[in-house]
Amino acid sequence: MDEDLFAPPAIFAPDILTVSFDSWEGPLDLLLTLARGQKVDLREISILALTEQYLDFIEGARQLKLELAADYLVMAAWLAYLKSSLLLPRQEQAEPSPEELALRLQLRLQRLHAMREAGARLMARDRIGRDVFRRRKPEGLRLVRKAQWQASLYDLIQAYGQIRARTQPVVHTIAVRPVMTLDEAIQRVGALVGVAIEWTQLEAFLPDDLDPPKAKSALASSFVAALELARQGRLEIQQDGIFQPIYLRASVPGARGDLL
Amino acid sequence: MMAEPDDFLRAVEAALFVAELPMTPMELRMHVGEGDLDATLAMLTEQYAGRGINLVERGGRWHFQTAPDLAHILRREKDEPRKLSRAAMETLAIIAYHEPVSRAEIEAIRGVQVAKGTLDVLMESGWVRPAGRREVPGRPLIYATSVDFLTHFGLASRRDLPGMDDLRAAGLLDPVDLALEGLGGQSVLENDEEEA
Amino acid sequence: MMAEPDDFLRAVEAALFVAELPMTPMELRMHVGEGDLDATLAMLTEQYAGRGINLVERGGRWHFQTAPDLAHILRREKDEPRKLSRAAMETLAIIAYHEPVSRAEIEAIRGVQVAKGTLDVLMESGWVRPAGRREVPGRPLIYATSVDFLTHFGLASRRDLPGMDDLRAAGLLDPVDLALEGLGGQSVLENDEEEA
Repeated sequence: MDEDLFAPPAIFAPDILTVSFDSWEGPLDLLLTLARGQKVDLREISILALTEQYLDFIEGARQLKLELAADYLVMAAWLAYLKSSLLLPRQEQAEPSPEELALRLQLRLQRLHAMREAGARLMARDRIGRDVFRRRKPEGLRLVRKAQWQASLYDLIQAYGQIRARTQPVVHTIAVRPVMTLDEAIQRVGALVGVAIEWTQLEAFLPDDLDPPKAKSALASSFVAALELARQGRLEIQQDGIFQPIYLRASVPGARGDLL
Repeated sequence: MMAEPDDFLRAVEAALFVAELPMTPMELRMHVGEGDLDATLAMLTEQYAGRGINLVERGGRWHFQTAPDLAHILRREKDEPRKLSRAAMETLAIIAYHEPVSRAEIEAIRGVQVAKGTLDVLMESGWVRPAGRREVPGRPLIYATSVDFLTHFGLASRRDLPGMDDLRAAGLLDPVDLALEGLGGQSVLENDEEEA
Repeated sequence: MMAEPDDFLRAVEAALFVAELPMTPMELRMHVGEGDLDATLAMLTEQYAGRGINLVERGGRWHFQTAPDLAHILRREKDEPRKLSRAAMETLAIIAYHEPVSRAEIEAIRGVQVAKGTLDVLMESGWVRPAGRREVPGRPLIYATSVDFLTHFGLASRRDLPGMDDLRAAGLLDPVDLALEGLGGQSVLENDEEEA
């Protein structure tokens, strides 16, 4: 079966042109088929004779109004040119010489033919599944992979930390912020201002050594306490301008209002 | 091998070699045609005796098989380093910190179910061992770590496991609210006391 | 068979027998361990020569297969491998004898374009593989045959391709341009003149 694959189609003689051009894979294939019809070694092939054969063949096909692919016609035109060049006196030949063009064609045909034969010989070899057989159900060699588990102590404790981080119920505790309440401030400022005859800056009434957050709270509370004590008439407040220091002193009975 | 096996023997040999299933002499004959099948099977059996492949008959069917003593080469074990999955790592950590624990207890701590395969992997690793049953309804299996566990992780005893304070210092408890510290530390401590 | 095959030979024999794919000596060694593998493979090849089963090397890999002359008794209808088109056969031959080769080079030899499906079929069969790109403008893909190709067609190596040496010696594997240089522009007209 494989041996027959590359035999020329039985219908290549121009006088029995009932051929479909589907039989060939392009002009080179057709040329090779025709060349093999010359029944000589491809190295001995007559390119001139081959050209005649091809042109006759194409002409015959055209008379039969067969649909010809363009590349067959291009090849025909090229071969017609080659033929006329080959027949011209040698000095009138152009470059590349028609001899070289003919030789090229011959070499191409030889190469295609060689590969075609090689393909056929390859196909005819003892092929697995057709001529020679391997076991149909081999048991197979098994490589059992035994896991060598790897984990570091860090992996372990990190995993534990993540579990705890993930699963413990989240409890929100509102921290007790360090503040001085208004009552505290009233008591403190009230007590201290009693001894302050002279104008004294508000900050002096604050306790020493407070954290900055508590100091702020104490300042605010003491200021509000001072306002409250002033309303009660227990102290007086003085400030020279906006954002200037605030001064307090115990109220002097009878002098109320003179200073404001 | 013996000189000049005849074509009938060669055919029987090849037919048995490619066969998908052990073959009865009748099935063989459909392939190999006429010949003294019994004598040929006997001769092949003898020729292959002592080789890596033997011809054997089982219940009237013939087939080639590898010699029984070579089973080990057909199944070769290879150590392959593998990392524990996250689930396995967590489960192992819980067992290590709380042992002995039942699967239900592990799940309660993890907050996620523990697949059976996870405990299997840990037991296969040799780091976890069953440690009896808890005397509660259902008598669940309880798990503990093994000596291999201590060896692998380079611990002299479970007491060397970092406590909650250490974990927190290492940032391993982030991003948990600080208020949790009491709870976490406490539960670990309880365990350690139990063990002691 | 020969008396007392040693255990290493028996192991190699058994491993090759059960293997699903042809094996390289390196793969074999993973299963059979230490021993003179080359000598053993040579000895097994010799022991099985002429039998119904043969040990063969294809592209550096070894496998047992049935003897070619027994094909008729072993072939089943469904075994018939897919038939390649003429174009595919030619293309495969061109790749095998010229590899690595680009599509344009295949087309230059065949005188027609390589149909889209042709290379696909050959690659799907596992016989042809892309083998990088040629470092010329356009960097075309180049193709080569695979180890499976050698295995399927019973070739120990590409050197065993039928007629390889003759084709090379005749310059039939050289491109036309190169061959032309070699011929030094020798005329073919001589032939025609003779004939006229």
